Amino acid sequence: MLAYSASELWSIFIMQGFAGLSLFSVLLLMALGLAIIFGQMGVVNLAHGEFMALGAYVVYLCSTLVQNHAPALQPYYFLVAIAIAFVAAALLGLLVEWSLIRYLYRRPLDTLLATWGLSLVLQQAFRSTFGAREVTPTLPDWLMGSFKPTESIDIPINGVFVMALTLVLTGAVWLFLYRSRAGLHMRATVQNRAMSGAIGINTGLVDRLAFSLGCGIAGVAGAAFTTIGSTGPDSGSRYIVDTFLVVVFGGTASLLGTIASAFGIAQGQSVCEFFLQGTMGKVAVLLGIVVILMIRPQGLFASKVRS
Amino acid sequence: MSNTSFLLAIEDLTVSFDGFKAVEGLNLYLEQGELRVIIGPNGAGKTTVLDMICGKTRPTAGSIMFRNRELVGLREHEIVRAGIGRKFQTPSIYENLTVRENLELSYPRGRTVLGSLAFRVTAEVNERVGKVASEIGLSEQLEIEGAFLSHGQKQWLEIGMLLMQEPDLLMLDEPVAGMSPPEREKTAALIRRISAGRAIIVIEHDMEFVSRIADKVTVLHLGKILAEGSMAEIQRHPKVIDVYLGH
Amino acid sequence: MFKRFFGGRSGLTNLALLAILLFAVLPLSLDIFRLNLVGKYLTYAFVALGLVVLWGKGGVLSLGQGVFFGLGGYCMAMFLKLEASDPISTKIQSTPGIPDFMDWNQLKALPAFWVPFKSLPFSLLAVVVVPSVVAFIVGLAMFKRRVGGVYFAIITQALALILSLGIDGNQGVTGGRNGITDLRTLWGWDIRAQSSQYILYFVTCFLLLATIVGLQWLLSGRMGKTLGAIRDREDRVRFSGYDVDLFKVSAFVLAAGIAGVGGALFVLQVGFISPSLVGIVPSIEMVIFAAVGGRHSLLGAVYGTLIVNTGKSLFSETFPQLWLFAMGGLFIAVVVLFPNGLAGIWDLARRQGWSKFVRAKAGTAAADAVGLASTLSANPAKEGKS
Amino acid sequence: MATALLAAGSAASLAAGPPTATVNTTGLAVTDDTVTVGQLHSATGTMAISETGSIQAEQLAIEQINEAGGILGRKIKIIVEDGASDWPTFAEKAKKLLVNDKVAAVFGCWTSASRKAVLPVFEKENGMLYYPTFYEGLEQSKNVIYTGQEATQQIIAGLDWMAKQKKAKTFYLIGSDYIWPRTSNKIARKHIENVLKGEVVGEEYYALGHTQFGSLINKIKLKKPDVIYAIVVGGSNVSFYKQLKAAGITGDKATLLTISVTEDEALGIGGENLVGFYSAMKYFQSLDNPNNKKFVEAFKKKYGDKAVIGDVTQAAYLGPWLWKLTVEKAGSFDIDKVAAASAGVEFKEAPEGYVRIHDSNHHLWSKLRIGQWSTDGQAKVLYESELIEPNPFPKGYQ
Repeated sequence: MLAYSASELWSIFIMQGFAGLSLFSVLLLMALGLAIIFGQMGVVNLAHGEFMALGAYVVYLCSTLVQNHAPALQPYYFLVAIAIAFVAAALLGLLVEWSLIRYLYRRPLDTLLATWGLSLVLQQAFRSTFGAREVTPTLPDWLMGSFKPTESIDIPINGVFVMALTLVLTGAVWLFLYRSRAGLHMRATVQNRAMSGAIGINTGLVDRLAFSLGCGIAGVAGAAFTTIGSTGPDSGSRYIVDTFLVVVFGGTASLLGTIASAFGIAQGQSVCEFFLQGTMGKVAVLLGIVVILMIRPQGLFASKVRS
Repeated sequence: MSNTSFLLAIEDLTVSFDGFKAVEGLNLYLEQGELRVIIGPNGAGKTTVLDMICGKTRPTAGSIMFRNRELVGLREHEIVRAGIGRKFQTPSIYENLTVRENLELSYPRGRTVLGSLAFRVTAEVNERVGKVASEIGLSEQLEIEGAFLSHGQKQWLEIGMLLMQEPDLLMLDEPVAGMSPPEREKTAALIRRISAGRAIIVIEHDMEFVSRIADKVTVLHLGKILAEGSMAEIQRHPKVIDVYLGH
Repeated sequence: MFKRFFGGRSGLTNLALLAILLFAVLPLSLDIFRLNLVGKYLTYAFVALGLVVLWGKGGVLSLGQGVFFGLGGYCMAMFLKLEASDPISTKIQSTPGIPDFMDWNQLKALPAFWVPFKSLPFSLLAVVVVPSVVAFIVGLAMFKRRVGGVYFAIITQALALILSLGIDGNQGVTGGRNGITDLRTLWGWDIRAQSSQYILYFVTCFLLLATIVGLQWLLSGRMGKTLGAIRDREDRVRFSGYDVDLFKVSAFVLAAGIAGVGGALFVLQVGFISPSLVGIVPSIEMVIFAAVGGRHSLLGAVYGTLIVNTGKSLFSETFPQLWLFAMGGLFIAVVVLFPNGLAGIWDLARRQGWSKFVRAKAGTAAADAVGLASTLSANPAKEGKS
Repeated sequence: MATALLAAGSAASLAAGPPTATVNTTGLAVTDDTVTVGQLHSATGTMAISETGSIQAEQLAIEQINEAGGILGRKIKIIVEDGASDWPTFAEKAKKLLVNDKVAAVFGCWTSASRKAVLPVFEKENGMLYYPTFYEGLEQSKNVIYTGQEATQQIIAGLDWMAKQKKAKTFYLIGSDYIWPRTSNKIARKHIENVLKGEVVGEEYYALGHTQFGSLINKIKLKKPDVIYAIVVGGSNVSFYKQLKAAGITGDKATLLTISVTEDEALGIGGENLVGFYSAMKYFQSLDNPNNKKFVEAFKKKYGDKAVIGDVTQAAYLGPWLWKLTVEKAGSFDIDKVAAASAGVEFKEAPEGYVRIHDSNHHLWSKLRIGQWSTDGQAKVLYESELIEPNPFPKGYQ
């Protein structure tokens, strides 16, 4: 190792910590939607990655539209595009829940296979409309480059943006779940569908809204990822195993569990990648998760409940 | 922990779910061949006690001695093979197997992986199935799939499946729930018949039914024993009336 | 005995039908190229058979069967590669006598765990033993901890990813992403010649039918009934004195061993193996073969595998753009409308008689079809509450 | 328009060609007026993005050859197969093309893994594959013509230029985790340490499809190498360069040389994320020679103005032409005759200027160029080497 001044080592440490944090926000953003769909509702949606890809494609569409028709809007289009991504993914989620998911609530393993079929259909739909090539929207310049607190520290702005977005979204989901009537209805339906129906909650509608909300959040995650990666027809399948592991590892019923597990996995992965070799770093993290899940199958934050 | 002549000796049994003590410091002793009924309001911990005896739930503290052998820590199937049978609140039978197959599957031989490969339905097995089927009054229904039995018949089938294993202690969780009066009458007679030579613990709310079968009654309240004694004593016990039986 | 082995008269006729198809109809009607393809599909059918026992009967869904198919395949490939890397034919390498990919990665000697694969008996044993041992360790760890349902499926999926990444990451020792290629002879016998392709095809068919008969015997006995009972009422079985966890582990090990045999036969017929056979996608596809065919019927699983793969091959040749739509659509339709797969439709039709069935089917709109699905799923296919 | 381009090459064969019996003695799919060839790339799956360019270039070349009268008086008919980015499928389709369709030649494969999967099939069924991609070398088959550069051609000249121009001493090697990046970095390390007397300060590989490069970027900042030598492939490319830019590692502050970014990848990455970085290729779309002008014009006319042409696309374009010239030289479609006649075949109208098939190892003599990327996703050629002899088994580099 070359000789380093203390400040240089310190700045590397900060940046490595930042890399861990930005990976944490990526993992959490991915898992947030799934925490609702799979964590709360128990619906195994293997097409979750494709809803993310849809969000990314919406941003790409907006960026091309803005470029061709209204270049002046260039700096502002991004936030609007994220909102549109949320709506588009939520609407698709609504359609999917109505046409497919609601017949499968009692059959989790069959939902898993049906949504795998759905992911194939969506992938091919993207390939037929947007072509096989990876596409990247042109990002507004306030998102590019890095912000330099000191000479040797570079904090990527898009990392900060993703983190801020994750913070906002997690807060919103928490408020929705634990502080709103709709959230209350949803948790009641999930815990005891028959009784919730008996006290007048329209469980069918609650399921549909919850599912489409989860998909909408996935759309936002996909939109945010256009800042750090490319979008192709099957870029959704890259995230799917990590997303499920984050939710399962955190203990499905609790949002806090998902947050904690995203943080743990992100730090674990960035440490492993720093010392181990790339691919083997990922293998080490995955192995760690599987072993811990075997010791504590209910995940980190599952409460001991009289089953 | 002390050696006793009791069949079952439970000493200061406790279990807490994240701080909530479902059962706390319970002591309960059961004689050979005794029929004990446990009553108490919902949430008193009745089912949880049975769960701990048969190993479904691990207690946080205390011991359960069965013929002076500690059960806490054993796996469920080891406890069953030690001679304890458990019937669940909702009738749990194999819906898509016939009554005969339900009973065959409970035959206490060939229950290990290798044993199941070598297992043959011999004449002796069929004879035993026939005997238990007549005991529980389902001789005609032997070839019917479990799903097509009535609620009462399902309860009896489950009891029959336990009888196949010839347990020394039988634990029945609300066996007559949802039964018509004639079915309750038949169940009471069945329980009295099968209690010869084996101990039975029954959880029940129907006081009239309890009075017809119980040797001794234990009243549970908030995870602790409120009172214990014969049916008559219990009905006169002031605290029990106040908490449970009502005026 | 006859009833248990062949599943009674109707079971025998169905089996005979399949045997005629495999041993006579296909070899006569297809050229060696298409027949070899069918042979490849049949190796996937081994995994589907294992899934019928593990998932259809036992209710345990594993999304990691690619791991066991791959392990069996790699064991066979390692033997074939060592036989093909004799010092003469690898003289242009900087270290002759070792597999080519090791030479590219500057390995000077054969790694320790490769040495035993020089012997054929050891390799043939390893094809079954290695996947079974891995399945035993994973299964024991998971089932003892009562990991089940969707959690088990997700963890096995993660295992498939771990193994495929592990192979990619250690390219010097495993051949990495390219896999192990250019396999030529088995004990001196050239497996690439057309005559050997025929022989290998018939060997695969024979082993497949033998496996079906064996599994039929197993499923009709107490083992099969117990697995079925575990799927429907695990607690009741546990409290009838069965060590349920060991039964699940044994079903998992059995499915893994059979998948390993499938993997080895794949390598013999296709001539190479790579991580693309081990990862997440192939593992889920193999589950779909069983689901389409009928997760409760051994023969259904074989037909399902043949139909889906033939469709995949034909479709992708005729309209390359649309075949993914077709595959995705097929998976959804099967899982939602026909949870018992083609075998379920076949049984329903046979029981109701074709005319009534067709009229019932034609008359119902999509919504009614769903009604039919719930009646279908009311009987054996009912998923246990996970 | 295209016919003018090719007047010189094929005047002789406008008249009816020689009888089929003489030109096809091994039962290939050749009739009196047509010859059938196969095309085997990935139209679906993760590799579709990279292979689309090659598919287009090969079809353009064949179309131009047919307009100019075909080969030995026969028009070329193509059977298109989809490898679907899945190696068993490549092997299956290769067998179908050779055994069922008996095609006279196959233009296809892209990744080394797909080539390795089909190689045994081509050697057993004695087919002829024209393989377009720059690759790791260490292979020389009678049944394959390698129209892309092998590792030494692409790496050594590039590193020499970098050492000379930038006085570079320390290098950080990065790559996606499969055979081509690992073998290329192995050759680069040997050249840096033994010949350039430089030092390799780091070597990292990441799984295909990896998207989080935060830790790697910090390691680079820690080591501060003179040159970042990157061989990242596919989707990871986009994430890698985006995150480099976001972390302040840009063309003006750091020197990065890559051999895995062509105009195709630049389209996906976005020119603004590549500005100032260097690529070592044998072809860039911005090459200004008459051959290339006509080629780019014909390509854009057929596939649209926004179409981009990268190194592999041009190498794929060479395939059909080299096969045509070799068949005409051999006077027959028979595989063995074509294989023998390949030695020394020259293609003077190659868009990259000039190529010649090596006398013995079925690779191409070609020049190496260093291009610097600009915001429009095109690269300005800064350096052009002499014709480099292909050497798939380089002594001292293994």
